[in-house]
Amino acid sequence: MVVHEPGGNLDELRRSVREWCATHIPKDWQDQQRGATNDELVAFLRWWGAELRATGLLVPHWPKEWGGGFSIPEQVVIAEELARGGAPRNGLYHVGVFNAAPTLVHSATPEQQQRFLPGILNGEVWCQGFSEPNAGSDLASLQTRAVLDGDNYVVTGQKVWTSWAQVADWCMLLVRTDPEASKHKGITLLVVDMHSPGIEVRPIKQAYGASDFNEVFFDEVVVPVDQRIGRENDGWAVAQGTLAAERAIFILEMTERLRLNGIEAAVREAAGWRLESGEPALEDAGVREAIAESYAEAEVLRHILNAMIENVIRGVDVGGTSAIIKIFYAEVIQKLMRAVTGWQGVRGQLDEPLLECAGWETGFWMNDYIHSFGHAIGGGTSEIMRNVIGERMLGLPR
Amino acid sequence: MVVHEPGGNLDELRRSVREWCATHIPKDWQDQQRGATNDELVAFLRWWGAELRATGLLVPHWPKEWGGGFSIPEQVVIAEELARGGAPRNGLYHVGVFNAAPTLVHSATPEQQQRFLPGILNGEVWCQGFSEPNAGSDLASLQTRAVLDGDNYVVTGQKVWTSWAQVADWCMLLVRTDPEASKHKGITLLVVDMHSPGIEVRPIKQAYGASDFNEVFFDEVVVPVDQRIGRENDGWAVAQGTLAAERAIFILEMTERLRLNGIEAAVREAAGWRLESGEPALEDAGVREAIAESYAEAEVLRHILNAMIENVIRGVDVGGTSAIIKIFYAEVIQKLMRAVTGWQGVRGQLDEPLLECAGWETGFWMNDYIHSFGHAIGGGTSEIMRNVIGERMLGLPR
Amino acid sequence: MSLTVEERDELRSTARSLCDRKSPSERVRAVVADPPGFDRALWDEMVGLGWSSIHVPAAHGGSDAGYAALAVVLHELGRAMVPSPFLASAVLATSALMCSDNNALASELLGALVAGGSIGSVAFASTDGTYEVSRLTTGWERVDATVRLNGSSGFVLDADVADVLIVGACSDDGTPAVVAIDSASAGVRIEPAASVDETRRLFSVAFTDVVVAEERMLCEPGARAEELLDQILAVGVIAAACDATGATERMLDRTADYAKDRMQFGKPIGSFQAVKHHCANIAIAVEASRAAVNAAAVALDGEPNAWARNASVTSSYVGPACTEACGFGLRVHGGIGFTWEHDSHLYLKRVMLDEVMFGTPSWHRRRLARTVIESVQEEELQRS
Amino acid sequence: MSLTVEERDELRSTARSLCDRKSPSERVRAVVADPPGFDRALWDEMVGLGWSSIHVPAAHGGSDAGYAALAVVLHELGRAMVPSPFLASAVLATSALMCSDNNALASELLGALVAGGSIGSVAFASTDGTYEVSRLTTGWERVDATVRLNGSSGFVLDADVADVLIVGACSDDGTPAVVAIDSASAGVRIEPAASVDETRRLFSVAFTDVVVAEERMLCEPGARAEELLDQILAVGVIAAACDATGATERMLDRTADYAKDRMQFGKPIGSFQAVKHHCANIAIAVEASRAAVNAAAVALDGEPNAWARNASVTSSYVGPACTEACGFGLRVHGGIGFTWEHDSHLYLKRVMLDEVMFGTPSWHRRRLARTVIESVQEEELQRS
Repeated sequence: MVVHEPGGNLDELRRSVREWCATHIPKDWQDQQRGATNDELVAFLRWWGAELRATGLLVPHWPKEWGGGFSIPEQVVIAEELARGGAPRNGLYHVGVFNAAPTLVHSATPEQQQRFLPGILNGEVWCQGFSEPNAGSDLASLQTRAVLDGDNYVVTGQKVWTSWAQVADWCMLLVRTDPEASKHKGITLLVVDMHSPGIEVRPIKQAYGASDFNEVFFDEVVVPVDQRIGRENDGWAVAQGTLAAERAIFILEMTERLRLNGIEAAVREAAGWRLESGEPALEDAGVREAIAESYAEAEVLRHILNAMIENVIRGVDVGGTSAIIKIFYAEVIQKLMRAVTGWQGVRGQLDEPLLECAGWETGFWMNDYIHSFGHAIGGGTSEIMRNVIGERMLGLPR
Repeated sequence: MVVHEPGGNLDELRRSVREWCATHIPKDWQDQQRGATNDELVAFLRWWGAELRATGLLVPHWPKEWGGGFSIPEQVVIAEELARGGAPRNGLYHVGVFNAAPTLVHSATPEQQQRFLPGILNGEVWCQGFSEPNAGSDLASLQTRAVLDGDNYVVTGQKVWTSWAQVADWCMLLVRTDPEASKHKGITLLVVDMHSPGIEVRPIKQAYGASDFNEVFFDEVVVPVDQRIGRENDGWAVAQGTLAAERAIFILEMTERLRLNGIEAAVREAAGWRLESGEPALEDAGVREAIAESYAEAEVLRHILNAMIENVIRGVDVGGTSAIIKIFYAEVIQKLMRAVTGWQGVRGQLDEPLLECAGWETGFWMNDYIHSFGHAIGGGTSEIMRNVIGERMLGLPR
Repeated sequence: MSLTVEERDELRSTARSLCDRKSPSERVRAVVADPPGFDRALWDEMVGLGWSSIHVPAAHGGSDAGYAALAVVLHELGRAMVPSPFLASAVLATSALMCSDNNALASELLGALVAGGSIGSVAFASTDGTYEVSRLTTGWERVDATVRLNGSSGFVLDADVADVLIVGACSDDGTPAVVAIDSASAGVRIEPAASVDETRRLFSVAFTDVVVAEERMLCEPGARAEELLDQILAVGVIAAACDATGATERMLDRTADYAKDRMQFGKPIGSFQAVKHHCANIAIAVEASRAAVNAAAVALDGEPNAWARNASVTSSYVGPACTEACGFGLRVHGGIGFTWEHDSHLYLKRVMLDEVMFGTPSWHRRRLARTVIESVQEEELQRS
Repeated sequence: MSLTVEERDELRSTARSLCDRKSPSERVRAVVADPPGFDRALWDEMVGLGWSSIHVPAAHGGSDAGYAALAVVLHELGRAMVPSPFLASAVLATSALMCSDNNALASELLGALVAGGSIGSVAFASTDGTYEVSRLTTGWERVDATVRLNGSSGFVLDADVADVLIVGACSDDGTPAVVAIDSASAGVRIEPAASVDETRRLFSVAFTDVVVAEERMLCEPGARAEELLDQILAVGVIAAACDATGATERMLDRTADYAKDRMQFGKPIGSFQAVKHHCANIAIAVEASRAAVNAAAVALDGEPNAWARNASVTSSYVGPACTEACGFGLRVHGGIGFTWEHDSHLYLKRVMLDEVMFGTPSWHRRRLARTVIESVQEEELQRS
């Protein structure tokens, strides 16, 4: 049963979602999932996705006709309450729900939307094939080739850092269709069936121990032309077109997780601990200031996000703000993780089983600290983001 | 009477210098000089230079024949004891004693050495005309022209950030003698009599209130050819040739001032103060950690300097280390000043009279904080220094 | 009745244009060099435009546009580093009266402040610059039916031109009180205490047997007075952060412009990544500070229970971020930025005073920690 | 008899070449995957080369080359992330015995350690990982003419392969003692406590009525025992900092190499100032750490009074600097640096364990503050 219809009273929505979270999120899911195998993890995330779908909370930001229809303020409430309720992260469906779907809504034909969107809602897993070994920060230099052959593209090349490719049904794939054109031109966006012949997926283990990244090899993979999104050679613009609002609301949920669960976890950690001097950690001025500083930064991040969402609603360009948020988020999280590992001392260096489906909120702080480097690297490094701010927002020369 | 001859026992030298400092440094010189006029300041520094000269401590690093002759370990002892004794800084003679003299010893003819070195020892003031309004970080693009006319160069152009030009007798001046050559070529080093016709000096007031900087305008100033140091068009190499050891020992003195006087002043400041909460500042964990951190950094800086001086003695290249030291020094000082102004709160924002001849050790922390930015800018910005480390030390491409 | 986004934009552009015309930095430098240290004509014009009462309820003659509107004005005054009694009078004194329980007194004094016939200020810091009520260095006692003040307060803005002073005091038995006095009262002595930031005017105010009628109390002494002082402090913190954000935004604009114009190595220095990233970091500080102070100002129009927490959040982030940003702005300007002639140091000094004027970030973080930790512990109790 | 600069360079180059050949990172990864988690043959070779007794006086069969020489070996072992009982046995246990007042015991045990027939370790942290003597979680008492141990110690390096364990314990009345026990003694239970850094092997050691002869005490219980534990701790801090410096130096080399090779936007990424400056910052951390640990190691050969202060100075700077540097090294490698296959995370995890293994930088700063503040106050007293 759907927890709440779009378009109602915000406070009531909040109450409904909060109540649903209180009754539907298993109290012990973190303990159960700690040290889970990859298969157990995937099964758990599929179950959780189904729970969200059944309640109407999987795709609140989608258009109403496709199963969403919540206004941005409503989406904010839902994100906040999922965070507050300590919901598992929805990593498995993230690309489908937050990246692929908005791109499809924005740039695909009605037939394509009809073909793919219900699948995403119904639990098909998507992955995103953008980066390549030689196209990281310089993404536009990607070399995976697609050659038109009748009604099909034939794709050959290699992608990397592809989350969940090992279980994905579909891939949003950037390919080069015109090798003669300048590098931002000549790129096309395809939807590739991950069950096609010629695809090989090799997992990459990450520095903190998880293995949801992959290398994906394409060897003459056949992709029907009607799975091209947007025009040929226009893929760069299509891929950039993913709406900022969805990203902002996703990070808003993450920020609420930080402000509520992250800080709460840090307080609990400190409350159960004495500094080397014997002083209770929670009474130490340094520990207290660090907690307050991170709390304040999370609050400020929330304010930046809210201001950005307001601007999205008003139709103001928020490209620079996106880059600011990405940097700010990465730094706030890393600072908190570093602070906690700092006062934990050598005890914090002991190994613990991974809790992969919780992102950085695992309570295994050293691991979460290592994990936090990913935010400064993936999806555009903080250095590239600073270029974006300098060039696009401030107009500094290249 | 000279306090100690070179070549004796290090411990005795230390005792002698310490005793001399205890009896010759006026206890109240800081109070006397607080708020002094520029004339009073110059008079005081001339007096202090004369005191050092009379004791043989003005130029310990010079060759014996010119009035120095102390070994590097002896120079280290002297620098440490002047710092420990709280001696006034010798800013007025700095360029002459630490920059001009080593360059003259290294690159000038015996006649030139005979002509200029005794003057420096006897209290002539030197300034350094390197930077120009359009040649800052890109120093080699300097445009001040010198045209050979018989036995003279005729110099026209403008220099900037020239410390003590308003009272200087001589200027070490970089001029362009070959405008056709590539920019590092075609530069010549001249010694210019600052009393020559055609020189105009305009003071520049600095952000923290002092006015020892100047703009210097040269309008067809005549400079005899025999005041050229080194070969024509070889001035870039000559100016770079100033020995690293002198710089290291100068910074060593500054570091000892930080480690001893700076930290001591911070402790005294904290001891006389209660935090807003009412807690004595010196009992606060945050204040104590900040003091210890700065102390540790000053110790580490001393170790880097000592390692560098050892390498200089061994003839190892220390170019990269110089850049590291410059950055490290600037950051250590700024961090301490910021920490103290931090806990002083609004009280630290009250204005006080300047104590210019003490560099950053004035006890007027807010001013010292503003002053500290100068270290990250002057003599090559920290950004340029990081380029130097990256390119010369690590071999990274330009 | 809060402003629409369009009205806020309009207000911003009016304010910026006035400040650009009437308070360019040369004018600021000239004005602070001579008494009284601010531009009285500009101040009158600001009052005439209704800025000083923009957040005051219509009942008291104000525009009723809320603190969100006041924040816009403060941002622009900070941007132009305008020296004026705005913070003292329009923000602190006015807010104190708006929060007061003494309606008769509030009506009387707000009327004069709104009309511009009168300037106010608040003396609520100790001579050490602390705002902890228990450490106040001005005392009060009841003598017959009057209140008597003795002691002194530090860091009082624009006290020399204030007609009315709102004074926070603490009795020997630790009971705080807040009273409004005429600054010309017998026993009041005002001494300048110049700050490094020359665009601000600080004073210490000494009280010797100053007699005040009981009716000049803004509220009951004790817990309510402490709460009121905390409210004034929260408004002060957020207002100073608005000012710092404005100044830093201007520093960003000037730094980015300089980075586009200044050539070294044959290129604009802004094309070098080190400079570009310094500029980007300043932009991050400005965008984040702007979002933080706007949210805090909007919240001032709502539930007063959250004021202290919001103020501490603001202090924790905005002050240090703006100080660091202005420092990097100064550095990007190189030698020029380190001169007295250049405005870099003026921005830096102004934001540094803003950072600590109403309590250091460290003190605010410790206050905030109390709230955050308590609320986590309450949540835990609820769950268990 | 300390080494000349040339001898030190020679030692460094021998050590580096051995580590390069015998302990490349693939080998490290293979070795840590299976018990015992280190390369016994390499350890035997290191012992055979005299590294483990390089600082031991000739009287005990060592090379007498001082801690400055030991620092060179530690740096190279850190560079190559060698998993081995070197820190436990050659550094901690050996140093404890060198500092011991019990010459008979020291001679006996050092003899075995130097010859390599025996491995030692020191159990002197509480189960919480603190080194404050009063918080030790292993207790001792005198029963008849023997010492009896009860309780447990945490974070004991390589305890499972140690023949001799030197144990710091504290009696109920707060008197510390240091005793050497045979790890095979009845009542000793050793449990692995795996660390995130897989190249290190930590254990907890529980003691149940472990009986030790009085003659196995390294010194008098009480103040001298506390001093001895502090000395071992100082050696540990400085040794861990040498290790971290070596690892960070290697991270610097690899990062600079990567920045020269990796092309993006048609150029090596090292030509971009953002990357170049990250590399420069790592170089600063390495140069400063190297100077700091060398000076601290040289001082270990001199006056023991300065050991604690030097250790705290080292901890305050080196640990945080190396952690930050390795973090930036990882970041410069981009996605590759974030994979398990790449060695970046191994360096980072190793230096992070080094940073806190013998007390957090924050704790050491607070210890250092005591010393610094006291010495300023003494100086003031002298002057007045």
